[in-house]
Amino acid sequence: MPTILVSDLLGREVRDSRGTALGRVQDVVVRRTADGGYEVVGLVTGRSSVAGRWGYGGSLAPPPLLRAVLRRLRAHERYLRWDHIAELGETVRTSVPGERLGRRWSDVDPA
Amino acid sequence: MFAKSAAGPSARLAVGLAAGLAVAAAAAGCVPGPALTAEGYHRHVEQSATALLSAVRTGTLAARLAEEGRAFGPALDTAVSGAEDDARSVADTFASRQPPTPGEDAVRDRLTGLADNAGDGLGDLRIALRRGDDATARQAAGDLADTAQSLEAVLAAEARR
Amino acid sequence: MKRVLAFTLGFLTAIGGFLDVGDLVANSLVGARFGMSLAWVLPVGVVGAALFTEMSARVSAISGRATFDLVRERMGARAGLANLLASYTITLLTLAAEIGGVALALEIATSVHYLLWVPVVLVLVWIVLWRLPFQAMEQTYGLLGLALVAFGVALWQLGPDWGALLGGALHPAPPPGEDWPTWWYYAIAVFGAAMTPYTVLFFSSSGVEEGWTKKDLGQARTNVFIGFPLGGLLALAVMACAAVVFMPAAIQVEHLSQVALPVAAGLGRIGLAVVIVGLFAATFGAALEAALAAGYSVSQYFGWAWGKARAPASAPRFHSAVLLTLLLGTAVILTSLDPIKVTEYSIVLSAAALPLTYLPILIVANDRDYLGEHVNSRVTNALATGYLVLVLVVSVATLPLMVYTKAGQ
Amino acid sequence: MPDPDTTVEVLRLGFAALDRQIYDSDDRPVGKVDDIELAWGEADTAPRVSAVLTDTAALGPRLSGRLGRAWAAFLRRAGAGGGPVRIPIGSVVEFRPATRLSMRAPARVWAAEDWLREHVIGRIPGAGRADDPGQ
Repeated sequence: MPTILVSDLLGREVRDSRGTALGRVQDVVVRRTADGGYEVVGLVTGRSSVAGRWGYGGSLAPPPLLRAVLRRLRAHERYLRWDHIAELGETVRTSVPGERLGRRWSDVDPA
Repeated sequence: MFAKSAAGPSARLAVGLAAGLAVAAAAAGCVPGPALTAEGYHRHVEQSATALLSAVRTGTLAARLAEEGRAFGPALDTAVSGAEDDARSVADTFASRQPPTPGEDAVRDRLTGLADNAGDGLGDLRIALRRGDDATARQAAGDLADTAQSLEAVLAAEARR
Repeated sequence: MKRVLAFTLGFLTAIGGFLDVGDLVANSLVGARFGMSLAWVLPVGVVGAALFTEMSARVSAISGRATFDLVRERMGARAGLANLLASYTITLLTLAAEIGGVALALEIATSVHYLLWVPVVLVLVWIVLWRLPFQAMEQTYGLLGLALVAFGVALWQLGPDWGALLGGALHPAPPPGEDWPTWWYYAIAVFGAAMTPYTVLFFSSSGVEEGWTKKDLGQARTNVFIGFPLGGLLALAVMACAAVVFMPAAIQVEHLSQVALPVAAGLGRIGLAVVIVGLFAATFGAALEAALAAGYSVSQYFGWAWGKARAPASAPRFHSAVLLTLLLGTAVILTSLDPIKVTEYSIVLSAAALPLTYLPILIVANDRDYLGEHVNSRVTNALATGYLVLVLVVSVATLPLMVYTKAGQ
Repeated sequence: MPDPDTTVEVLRLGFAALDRQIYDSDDRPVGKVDDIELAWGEADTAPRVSAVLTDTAALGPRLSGRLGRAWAAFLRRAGAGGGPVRIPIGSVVEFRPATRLSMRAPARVWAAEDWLREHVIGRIPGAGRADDPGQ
């Protein structure tokens, strides 16, 4: 069974179907399956994951100034559904143009 | 293996910060180079005189505390020994620096003499305090007070330049 | 009655524990050189330290998580490690300074050269860490550190011109002969000494070790909000003593032995003896805290079992890290670097590195996932945002100022 | 207000699993989730999480770049071989707030801990004594 490490995915360059750079892979999104496993449903791309790791999750309500900074730091984040990946090489290529990617997984995949 | 040079900005920030701290600490710890200009030499004179005055006055303070019986031996000994070390190291550093023009020779001679007085006076005071020799200690304190006055005169003259 | 005792012990410990060799050196040095013109930095530092410590106490009491556990989780492996390296280095430097401080206090008491005391101090610190129970350790050194109150009494006995002192404090500008960059550089030193990160690392981890819950939060807050300002007053007294005794005589503070002289001038032999006990206790307690803080941060980053209250055999990696850090800190001091210089660098670099611990704590203190209803209030957040800007400015300004002023020469 | 991105069904691995503390079934702190392994089965369209990796050896690739290479070189010199410790996903009860295992951690994660206990810490008198909780 072929395997891959999350650390190996993180940091790979991401380009859309027209070759525009979308940053790098910052995170891997999984979904709990009926049998109790975790299935990959997509990737988070962007320039940096740090603000995302801080500001992510909706439970954070930082003071206004900090919130503005965190939001700006996360402005580049995009969600890439697994079935929109055309090629998973050293560079990850998407099968759709960059502007069609949502900001959160729920924007495009209400499943 | 894939090249993943994409350090997060905050990682770079933190690494940069750590490296910067080390470099700055190293840079700031360096002694200034040899005084090349008259201006630089006079700054050196001022710094040395200020440091000497501080050491000498630490000595006179310790002598006063000893005379009034307000402090015990080891604490005074440590304070005076520290001041003596400072004075001697200032004297060494000062003597090693060459004045850029003959015009600075006079101030150099004057301060070199005062630096020696300071070191010797503090040394005398330290020994007298250790021996409990009040008369000598009082004498050394008097000498130190004179040295302090002369150092103040040097500083005042430098300030008028 | 027992509650009252615990309460009293708590904030007395906080007062004594507030001062370490960095505060003593920075405040004495600044008082001698700049009079009271930098006194305003102390309240700024004390409020910052109280704010910062209260937030981390709340995080550890409610979520049961210590600082570096959260740093790794929230910043990731790489940024977290960079943070760890920076924090560890500064904590190590602080530890070295404190070990030097204990040795210098022993030199003042005995006139035996401090370098000969350093190995003795290493052994003493380690034995206390190994054998003395946590609370006994904290309380002993906190209470003995209270002996530094002698600075306040001495100031009163010296009978200074209070109006002139107050006037100096209300006139925040460099005295004649000093320039603005140097003045600001020492403002950062006083600020960094009041807000040392190791204290926060230690405080949050000890909260986890002692199993704080919501119920203990009130007491922890009282300790911080009463103890730190009173500790700040002691720091102010150290500064004022130096301003009264040293500044008119043009004495610059280069040695710890000088720091104690104003107390001798004000109170005589007994005061001097008391203050030396205080110097010893404050630096010794800080050495214990810094050594533990270093061990805590490394263990929390890697996820090892940690804790001083655990039997060492059940947390060998943590205890090895503490021991190794102690040996490294001792080695730094044994190179015969001037302990006072080490102290100055440690507090200034602490100030530069503050955002590394401050920011993660501020962010987590706003996360309902961890704190539920105990997240920062609006007032706390307004204040904390102000301090965030302040620590960032300080952090950016420190290194250029350090280079420009040749470390305040 | 629950965020749909963090519901129980969907989680971001980097956020919710990586770098979290691992406790085993005896409540012992095992280490951090240093990496996560994904695997494709024959019938799968997307990979599934197959294991979590821990131990400092798993940290190198996470650090990547110069830091990662330095880390790997350091571990090689320190003689830590054998690769990271692999814990199959079936033994992971939950990821948040901390990763809990339904089994005892494999003996290999304690290698450094055991070595230090036997050769350094355990040899010092009093190593077996903890603080009295009431003191």
